[in-house]
Amino acid sequence: MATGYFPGCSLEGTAAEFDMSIRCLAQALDLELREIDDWNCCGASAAHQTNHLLGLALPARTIALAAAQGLEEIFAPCAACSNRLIAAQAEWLGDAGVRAEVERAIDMALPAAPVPVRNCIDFLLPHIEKIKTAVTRPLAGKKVACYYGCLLVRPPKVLAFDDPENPTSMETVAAATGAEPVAWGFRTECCGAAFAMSSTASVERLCERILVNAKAEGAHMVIVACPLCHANLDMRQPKGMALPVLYLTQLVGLAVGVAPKALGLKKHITPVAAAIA
Amino acid sequence: METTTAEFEPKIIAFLCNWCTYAGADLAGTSRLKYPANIRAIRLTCTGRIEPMFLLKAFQEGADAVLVSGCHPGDCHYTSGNYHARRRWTVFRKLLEFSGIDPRRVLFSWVSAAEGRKWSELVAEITAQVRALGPFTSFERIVKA
Amino acid sequence: MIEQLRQRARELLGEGKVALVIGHGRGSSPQATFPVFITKADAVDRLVFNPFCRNNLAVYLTRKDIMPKGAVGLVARPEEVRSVAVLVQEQQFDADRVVLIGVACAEPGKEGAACEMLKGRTLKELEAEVAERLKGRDPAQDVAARVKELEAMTPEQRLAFWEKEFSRCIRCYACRQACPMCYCERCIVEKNQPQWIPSSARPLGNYFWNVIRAFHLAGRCIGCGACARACPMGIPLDLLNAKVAREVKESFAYEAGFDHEVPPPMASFRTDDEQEFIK
Amino acid sequence: MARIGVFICWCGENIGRTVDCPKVAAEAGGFPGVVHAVDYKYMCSDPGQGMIKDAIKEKKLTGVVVAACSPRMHEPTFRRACAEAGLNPFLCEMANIREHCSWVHEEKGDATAKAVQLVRVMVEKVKRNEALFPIKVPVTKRALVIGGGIAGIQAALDIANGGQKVVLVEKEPSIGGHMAQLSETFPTLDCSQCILTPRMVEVAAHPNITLHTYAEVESVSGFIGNFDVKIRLKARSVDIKKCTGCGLCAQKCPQKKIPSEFDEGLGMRTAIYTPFAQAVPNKPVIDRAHCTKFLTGKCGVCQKVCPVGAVDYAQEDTFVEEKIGAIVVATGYRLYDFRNGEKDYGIEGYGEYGYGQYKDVIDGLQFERLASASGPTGGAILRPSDGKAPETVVFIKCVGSRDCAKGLSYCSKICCMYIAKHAMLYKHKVHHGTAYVFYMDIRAGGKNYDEFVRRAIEEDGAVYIRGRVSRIYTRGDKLIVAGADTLLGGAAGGRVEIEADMVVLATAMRPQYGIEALAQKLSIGYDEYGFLTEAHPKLRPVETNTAGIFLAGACQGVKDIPEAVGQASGAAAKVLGLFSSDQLEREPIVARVNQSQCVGCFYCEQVCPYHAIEREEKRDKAGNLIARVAKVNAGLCQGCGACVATCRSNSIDLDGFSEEQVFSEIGGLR
Repeated sequence: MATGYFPGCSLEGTAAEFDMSIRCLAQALDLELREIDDWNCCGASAAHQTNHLLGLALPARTIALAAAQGLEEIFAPCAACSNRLIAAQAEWLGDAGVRAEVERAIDMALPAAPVPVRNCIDFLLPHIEKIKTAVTRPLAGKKVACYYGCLLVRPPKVLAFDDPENPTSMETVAAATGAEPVAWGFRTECCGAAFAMSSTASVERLCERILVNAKAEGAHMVIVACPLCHANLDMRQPKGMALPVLYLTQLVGLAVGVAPKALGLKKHITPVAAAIA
Repeated sequence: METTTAEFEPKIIAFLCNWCTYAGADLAGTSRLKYPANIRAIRLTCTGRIEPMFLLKAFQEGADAVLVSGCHPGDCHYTSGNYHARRRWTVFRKLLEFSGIDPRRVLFSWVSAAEGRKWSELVAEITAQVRALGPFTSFERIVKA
Repeated sequence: MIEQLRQRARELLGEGKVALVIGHGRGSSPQATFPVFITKADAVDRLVFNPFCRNNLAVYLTRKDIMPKGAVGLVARPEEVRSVAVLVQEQQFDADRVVLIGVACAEPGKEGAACEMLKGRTLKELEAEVAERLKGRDPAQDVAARVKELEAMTPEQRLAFWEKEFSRCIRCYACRQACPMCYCERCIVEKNQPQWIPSSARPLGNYFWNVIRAFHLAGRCIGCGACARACPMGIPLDLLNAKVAREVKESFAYEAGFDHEVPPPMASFRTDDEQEFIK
Repeated sequence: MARIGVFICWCGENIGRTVDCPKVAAEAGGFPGVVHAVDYKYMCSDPGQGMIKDAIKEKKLTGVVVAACSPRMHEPTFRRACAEAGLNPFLCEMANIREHCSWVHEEKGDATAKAVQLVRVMVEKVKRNEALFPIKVPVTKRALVIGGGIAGIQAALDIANGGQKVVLVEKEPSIGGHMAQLSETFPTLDCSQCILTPRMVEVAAHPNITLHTYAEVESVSGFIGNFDVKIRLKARSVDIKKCTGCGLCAQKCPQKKIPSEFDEGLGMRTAIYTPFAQAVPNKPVIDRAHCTKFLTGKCGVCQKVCPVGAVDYAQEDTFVEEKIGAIVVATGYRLYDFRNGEKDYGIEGYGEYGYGQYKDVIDGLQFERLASASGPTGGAILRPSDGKAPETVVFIKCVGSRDCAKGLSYCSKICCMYIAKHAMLYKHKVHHGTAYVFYMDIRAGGKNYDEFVRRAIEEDGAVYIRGRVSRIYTRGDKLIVAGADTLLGGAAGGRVEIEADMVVLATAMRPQYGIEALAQKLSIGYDEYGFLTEAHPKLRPVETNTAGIFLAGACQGVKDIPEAVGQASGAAAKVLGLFSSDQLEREPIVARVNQSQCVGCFYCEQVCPYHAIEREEKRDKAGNLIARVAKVNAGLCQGCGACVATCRSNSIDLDGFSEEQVFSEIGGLR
């Protein structure tokens, strides 16, 4: 099965370490990823809030390209990207009129059958046994707080991924590394990503609540699967918090023996080294 | 040309289940809701009791339209009669349509014992509709031949 | 192929598994075959099979004098398999009373078309095999096309069409005799008190008879076309049957004669059956 | 030769104003077969009925048509009048010229013409009517009550005290149901077990009651007055006749760590156990799924210690068959399973409340066990995780109820009251504690109910917050309850967070597991939630649409104790009414098979909702099977006629609405 890799813009910028860790991990686990040739922006936030057709056409083009390139599924690690790709696809699958309009806009034919789109957790879940056997550096004793934020599980009817109020899939993957997921209360609370620029104070307040609870429940680090979550939680830590925030792929990468540098762990603002020692 | 059918008063024969639509029509009466006098109701136990042949017989006797009406799905006094009826009419009305009977003359409704108003409005609506269609002369031709 | 068929029949009769084999026998020409009833193993050479064997032999199974003699072997094309499935579904006999000798022809009616034995032995196996070949397919192209043609007309035009077609009906009931599903002891057309259907060959009675006959085949007709072929007046009864079968298929996702273990569509329901036509 | 009498009623002005009654009578007089046609102001009055009776006698009428109001109104009246004059009541029909004519049409000419036709329709019908005779069915005077909770107990006692025999079947090892688990009851705060256990004892001792505990209904066939019921007696592994209930076996059982069902998992029980101290019968059962003897073959302690040798590991399920005349279904309720969600039932569940991952988030029945003197804490309110008395308890109402998005749309009705009670009991026991209650509305419609809630708020100081809880999470050993207070405006936006020690969820009331299967065994209806369907929501609330089967308690819909008991007594009254005569009369509107024409396709059997179609084998003189044909069991048949319309060969007909009658009616409209 050929999996199309859709890094999206975040992974080429602020979340470059997410991209690095994915590529290293794929290599370590011997998973084939083929980057979709000529992919474009998924349109998250900016497009789908302003122009509905554009919000559908941008993901549509990437999906149509993937299908044309013989890719059977798409791995979109950014939670916003996977969310948009799935949501847009759901719209034209149920409505021939929408499909025709979108096809006209991108001047390409959309695949008849839906192309499965996987987020970061969803991508790793089928390989859980592989991960377990590949672990060379078990993370025993590391308490991790798995944080989903909003985009990975909502809207539940469209994404149909995990339980929206009480998801457990990230914990399943994290536990495969030997780390110990903690039970905590803010796993699906909003980090305020959309207001990162416009209302920094709100974001700080929201992030603080999340980090404080994670720490109170004994977590040594927070695990995320979304560049926006990462940026906010990593960057906006209250004084003295110093709770490292790692991508799920970095956590798994560490456990299977990838060097911290290759995983981009040095790129984080909140230092990671002490927590993973 | 409109005047040609204005004089025409259609005959509509209705087959009603005892528990819902017949009672709904009773309620229209006790509520004094007015509707045209073109409809003639025949009371049966259940829509499940109503046979295709009854409809053909009604056309034979000069009906310009027939109506079958009973309990809403899930409300059948006998639990499932209306579900069986629904299947029967799904096929039979298509067969009638295919054999030349205008589907606008073969009507079905769910009217509950509480829907006196729906009954009165339904009768007014279908009476107007059938009046506009005009007499069912083509079938009369077959009956009289 | 014919030797395999005869061998099966010989075995069944020889081993006493059946008292009778019903099959196709040679007529005056290969095109004219007729049903044969074989009770002795040494008579199986009377059996033939070719693309012109079109009689639906299942019609004999419900005749009073057939079953009591013992189990019956039946040379069964897909049409017979499906007919038997419906008859078993409708409790007319138990599945083990009929031993099916499955046969099929690639293109029925076409000179020289290949014929073969079907693999299945039990009714269930043969149903699956026949379903594999036929389920989901439309009826014969010409029938489907003519149904579409009629559907495109106005109701008045259709009524005129059928009025004309039915006017030829002489009420001989050959259609009924040829149909395996018309097994009633007393047909509704013979019911009086009340008289359901006027019995004389006049337009109203003809209309009622043909419409009710088609309705009674809803969810049961397997589309063998025996009725239309039997009609001496050439009335296209298969169009009515095909129309009803299509409605049943579209509305209830059901096609007759592929599974004798499911309830018939006209004696069952789903709570979410379609009802857009009901106000 | 038909001699029909037609009687046109004016109904005072009601018909007479719009329908020209004398004209209708005059026209009707000319219909073939009509020998007598009159009109009168009030046909239903004594003189009106007298006119009918006189005409029947004087004119030797063979049929009567009364054109008046709806047959749904006065058909019984006029049929009775006919019977009194010696005419079979089923030879009387009504033409509805009031509800279907005079009241809905304005133009007198139209209405009169229609009335004439409606009369002709019924004249044509009645000419084909046949004398019918009520079907007499013998009645077995023994009732079956399914479920031994308070509703079943009440129904059983009422029937037994009325002098009739009762078989009471309970699936658990003891009767008592949920009421036995409760601490105190609202709005009086009397002790639940104190008022219940005497009734339980009464059941066990009653000479008219046969009690089968640890038993389930296996199958039901037959019909009103004549049910055949097969009951499965599950293997107790204890000979109930030998057992003295000394309790030594349970004391010595080494397997002591099984979560107790009675204590809702808050306490432990042994593998051989009686569910609770006051159990009836007070005899143990062995829970084979947890018993070491059954799991590994080793142990056998209970058998060794039993002084009377009552423990029998080889016991198997047995069956008893009972002839039953009437059935009361009282299978009660269970609570919505917030720990596992109920995806199978299309309910999404409440991940935000943690799906049971927090030990100190409990449901209402668990709180009852904490508050009960017979409970695992001896009545002290102690939280499950560490056994400390909670300083702050948050109660959340409507968990699962009134939630169209991811729960059930209905209101569970009892929660407002029991949560007020819980808050009160908590405050009585933990004086310095704080009780918060999140609510959507307070529904306290009952005698002394609202006063009770007020007491919880005003005297006991429960803090009521109008709003929903969006998340429960932990901070240290505290539960943080985050929610909204919709009555709190301002900058906070109504957000509240409460640091709690324990949370009680008022989870929705649901019908018991397996209710659908039971309903199918009994051929009774149930709604989308599984609650059993009553025959009429207002006027026949304890009956079902299957004659002879009645409903009591929460199996029919959410109920509190007084309502359940009231309905149980109602069901018992219906049973006693049924048992008041030796034979039962039923309207003879039933289907009949013409077996000589039946071809045995059994479509009728498949469409019959009452399993009233039976198969009959026809054999020749030598005993060979000729045919299988259908037969109607008149006791089961409810006369819907679905079989008639389904029969292609037209071999079934329906008395009272026969083919001939309907055809003649249609013909009357020519």
